[in-house]
Amino acid sequence: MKIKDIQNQIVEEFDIFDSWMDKYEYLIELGKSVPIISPSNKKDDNIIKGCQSKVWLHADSDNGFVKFYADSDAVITKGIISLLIRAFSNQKPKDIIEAKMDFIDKIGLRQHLSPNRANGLNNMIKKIKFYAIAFSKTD
Amino acid sequence: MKIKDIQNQIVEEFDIFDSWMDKYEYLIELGKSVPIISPSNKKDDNIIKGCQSKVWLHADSDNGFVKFYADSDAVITKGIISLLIRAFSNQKPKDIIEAKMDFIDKIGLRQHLSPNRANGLNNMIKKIKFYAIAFSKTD
Amino acid sequence: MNILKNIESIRNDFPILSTKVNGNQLVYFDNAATSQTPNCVIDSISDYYKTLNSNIHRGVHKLSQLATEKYENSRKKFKEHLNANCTSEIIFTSGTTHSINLVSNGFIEFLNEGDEIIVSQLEHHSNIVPWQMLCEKTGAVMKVIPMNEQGELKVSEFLKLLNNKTKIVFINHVSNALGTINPIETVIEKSHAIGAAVLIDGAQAAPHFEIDVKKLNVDFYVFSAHKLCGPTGVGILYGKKEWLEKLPPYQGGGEMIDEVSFEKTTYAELPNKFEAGTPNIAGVIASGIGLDYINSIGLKNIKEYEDYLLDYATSKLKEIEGVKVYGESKNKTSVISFNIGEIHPYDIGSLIDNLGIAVRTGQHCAQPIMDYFNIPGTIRISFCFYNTIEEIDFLVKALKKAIKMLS
Amino acid sequence: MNILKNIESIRNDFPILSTKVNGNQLVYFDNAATSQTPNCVIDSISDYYKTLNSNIHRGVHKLSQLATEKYENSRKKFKEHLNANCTSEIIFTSGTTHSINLVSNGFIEFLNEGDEIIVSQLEHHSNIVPWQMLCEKTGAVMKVIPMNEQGELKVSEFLKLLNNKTKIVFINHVSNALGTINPIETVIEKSHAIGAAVLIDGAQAAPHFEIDVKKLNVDFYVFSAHKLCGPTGVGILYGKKEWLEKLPPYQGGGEMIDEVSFEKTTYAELPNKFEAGTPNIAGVIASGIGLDYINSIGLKNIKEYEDYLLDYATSKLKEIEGVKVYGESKNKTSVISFNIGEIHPYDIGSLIDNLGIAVRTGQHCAQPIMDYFNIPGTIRISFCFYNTIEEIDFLVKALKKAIKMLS
Ligand SMILES: Cc1ncc(COP(=O)(O)O)c(C=O)c1O
Ligand SMILES: Cc1ncc(COP(=O)(O)O)c(C=O)c1O
Repeated sequence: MKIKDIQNQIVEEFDIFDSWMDKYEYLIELGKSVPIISPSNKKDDNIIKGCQSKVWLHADSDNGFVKFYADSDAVITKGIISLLIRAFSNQKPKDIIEAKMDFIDKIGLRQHLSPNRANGLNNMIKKIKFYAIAFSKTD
Repeated sequence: MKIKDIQNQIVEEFDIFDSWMDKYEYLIELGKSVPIISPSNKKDDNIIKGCQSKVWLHADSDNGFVKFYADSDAVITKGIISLLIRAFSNQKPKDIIEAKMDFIDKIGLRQHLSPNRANGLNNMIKKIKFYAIAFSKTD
Repeated sequence: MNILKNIESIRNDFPILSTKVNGNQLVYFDNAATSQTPNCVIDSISDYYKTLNSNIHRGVHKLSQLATEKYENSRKKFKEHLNANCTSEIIFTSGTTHSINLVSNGFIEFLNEGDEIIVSQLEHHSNIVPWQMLCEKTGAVMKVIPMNEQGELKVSEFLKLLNNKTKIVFINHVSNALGTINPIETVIEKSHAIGAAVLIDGAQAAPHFEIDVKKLNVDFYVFSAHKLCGPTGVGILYGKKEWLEKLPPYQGGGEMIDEVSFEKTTYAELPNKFEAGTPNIAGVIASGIGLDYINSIGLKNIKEYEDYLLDYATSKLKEIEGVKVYGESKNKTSVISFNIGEIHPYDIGSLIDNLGIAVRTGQHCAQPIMDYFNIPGTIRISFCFYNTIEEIDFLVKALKKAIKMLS
Repeated sequence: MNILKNIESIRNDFPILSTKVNGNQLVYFDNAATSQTPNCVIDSISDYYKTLNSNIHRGVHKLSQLATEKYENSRKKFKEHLNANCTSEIIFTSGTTHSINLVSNGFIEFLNEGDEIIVSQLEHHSNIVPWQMLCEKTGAVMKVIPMNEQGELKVSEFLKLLNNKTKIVFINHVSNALGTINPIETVIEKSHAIGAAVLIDGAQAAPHFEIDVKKLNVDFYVFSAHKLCGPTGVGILYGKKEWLEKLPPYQGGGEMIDEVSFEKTTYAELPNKFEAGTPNIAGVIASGIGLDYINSIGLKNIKEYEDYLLDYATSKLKEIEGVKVYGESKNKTSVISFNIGEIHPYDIGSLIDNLGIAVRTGQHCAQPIMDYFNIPGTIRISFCFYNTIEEIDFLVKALKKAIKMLS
């Protein structure tokens, strides 16, 4: 599926819930299915700055597609990173670089996310784009 | 006359005027009769700090009575110092030291005096008291 | 004033307390970060700009005179509140952080390589980093008073650190992360005995109990108005006159000078020497009004009421399974730091925020404490005299809901 | 917006302008000291304390998030207004004086004994004293660009002072004492040509015309919000990113750090590196509202209208016998400094103050200028866009009355 379509799908899924509690419960649930980063890649270099909780993010390239792996010590953060990975993993670098990133707003979650978190969120997105740029050069 | 009586006299004189303009005019007039400091005493050591205009104040002792001499480059300041001199010159150190200083407030002039000026006023009064203290020790 | 009896009317003085979040009444438990602002303080700021806004000290005109009087009157209020010797001992800064930097920067002149300065493990970053910068510039060495499991300073270790190379000791009166009240009387006495100066960071103490700098015999005492029902952007530095006279000026500019020429500049007398440039005039005046407000309630009453909230909340929290409270000194005030099992504090904070409860999560600018306990951070609740037992009960309910969602 | 046509409604935005003094309407001609504050700015401060007061950057809770957003939004406004490259180039301080000290203190690391720095004779003390302190600490030497009788910098002398030992040049954009607009474009270009940095003190320029830091290619540009319809206690420091990255932090504390331990502390990224501690949150937000207000009127319109007032007032004053105006550059703005015969400026100021006219008398924190003219000070009137021709006429009448009383 294209990034845009996945994002729309996510937005639709969240639209079903009308209380923040249900949204958070779903988010927490989603966090459990993050493709977990391997222990050897769970190193300081892969920590994303600006989050109150620790977030590690790693990527590798598989036949021209970028694959992301992550983990966090906070479950809500894990939920958010799982959404990002769902949208951007298994995509081509070029598509990732060009993708719009506003689906988080549309889910109605950003308003529940603190500026620390929003900062962290921006940094997650930045890191995802950096990986894509790096792979676009090697490929 | 006693310091207190002179002060009351001054307050009464100013009571006659009910506009600030008349008070200032009278003050400016009074400034013209300040016992002028001698050129040799018009030196930096005798400048009073905290005034926007320059004020020089000197004192000597005459048979146990303190005499003050002053000058200023601003005429309103000169008026104010003339009031102080009228109240405190030719008095005994002890009386000066013990004197109350609130007649300036009673004249209704302090409200027309800026804090810079008020600061300067406080410093003038301080200097007058310092002179009195100095002479009380030598006498 | 009996707070419990007047709690309704006290709360009405704080307009922000009627805010709703997701349909719930705001519960503000982040008072250690900043306290809320009563109407009288807000009004004093408006009044200032509507009736007397003017640059101070410099003018011959009436607005300037009135503004200067009010500004200096605020200084008098703090002088009296702290029982300082004279108004020259009260310097207005832009915050606790600025106050500490002013002092630490001045100490550059007093320290030589190898001299020692002493800090505690319980400090806020604002009382660590300026001194680290000082050490870098002077070659002085920083020694750290360790703490125990209860979050209390080890006084015996402190005594071992003190020696004739010690030049200044700087600790907080109350730890913002744990709420511990430190034994500053002992610290001051023992430091003075070997000739060291003492700076007390009172940011978390001044809002909660009375401070008497004369009785304490402290050299420097600093705090922020915004934690004392005042506005943002104002700090107070109390310094003993002898010290402030010795200390070199921090910033150069208008008002802090006596005479300026390109050849030679002489500095103004205290307190102006340390107040370069146009100060936060409206803020300083409003800080005095905030202080008046606090004194109208009375710090004795405040302490008593907040202790009551603290005891109640501590026992209620401990009834929740998995809660671990950090900082269990008998001598503490208004702050509870805790975690719940293995749950990340950030997860709890995010969820209860949606229920309208404002708490702080994270390291609370006190990373060394977190390192000591080897935790990423805590959930911190901190009280002000407008908080209530009902709010604590609601917090407990909210925490239970969050725990359920997270497990 | 056409100011002349809308002057009534503009004046209504400033509640203080309806003040009466001794029965007369206040005439506020002390705008160079501080500008008055429009209702929208006053309201934004009240609103802040009533709806979102909270410590910024650190919280997970909503109030903190909202306050942080507004605070950072203010940074964006100044970034756009100045045409800076990015928001990291905008640092909030507590005033122009603080901004200058932040930079001068940082330059300790870049200066060696014998290096030179260049100032102008036209500076405010705030742009002299911090650099004198710097020279004392580093052994650098301060050179002074002299001025001519018109109160203009002698550019040819400046060029002679420049050499490869010159490290930084700091002059104001507009002199607060005389109103001269300095040729900063030339100063910047020539300084850069030999590799020197340039700091422009824009305290008196930012309220009166547009500033484009990119076009100017200036390294540091500083000013105060309180002269720009904003509140007291807020300063703006624009710095080129390369410079701000090189410059060491000024104050240590919360928010300006990345990691803190007693062994090693690392600093945060821009702009936080320079904003230690809790900032003047309400003030910074209100400063942005003040800027919006000014932009809603438009700096082009402001400049035009103020030039009109300046020309009118200058010619009216010169009709009074004995008036001598100091600073007669063709390139000036909004300020008239003058004396009348041998009358002390303080005497004039005191008398017209009683008629409700607020002017400044004295040295205007620019003693070197007074020394140049060999006078104790001047009477200074300075305009804002809410001043009127009628006010100038009233001033002229009042001056005549004062002269009569004094002679
Ligand atoms: C040219 C100039 N520089 C610096 C300053 C100092 O500004 P502040 O007092 O706001 O720090 C002023 C204002 O008085 C000024 O006019
Ligand atoms: C103990 C302590 N010290 C210093 C500070 C810093 O105060 P401010 O941010 O007002 O400068 C704080 C507040 O966060 C504090 O709690």
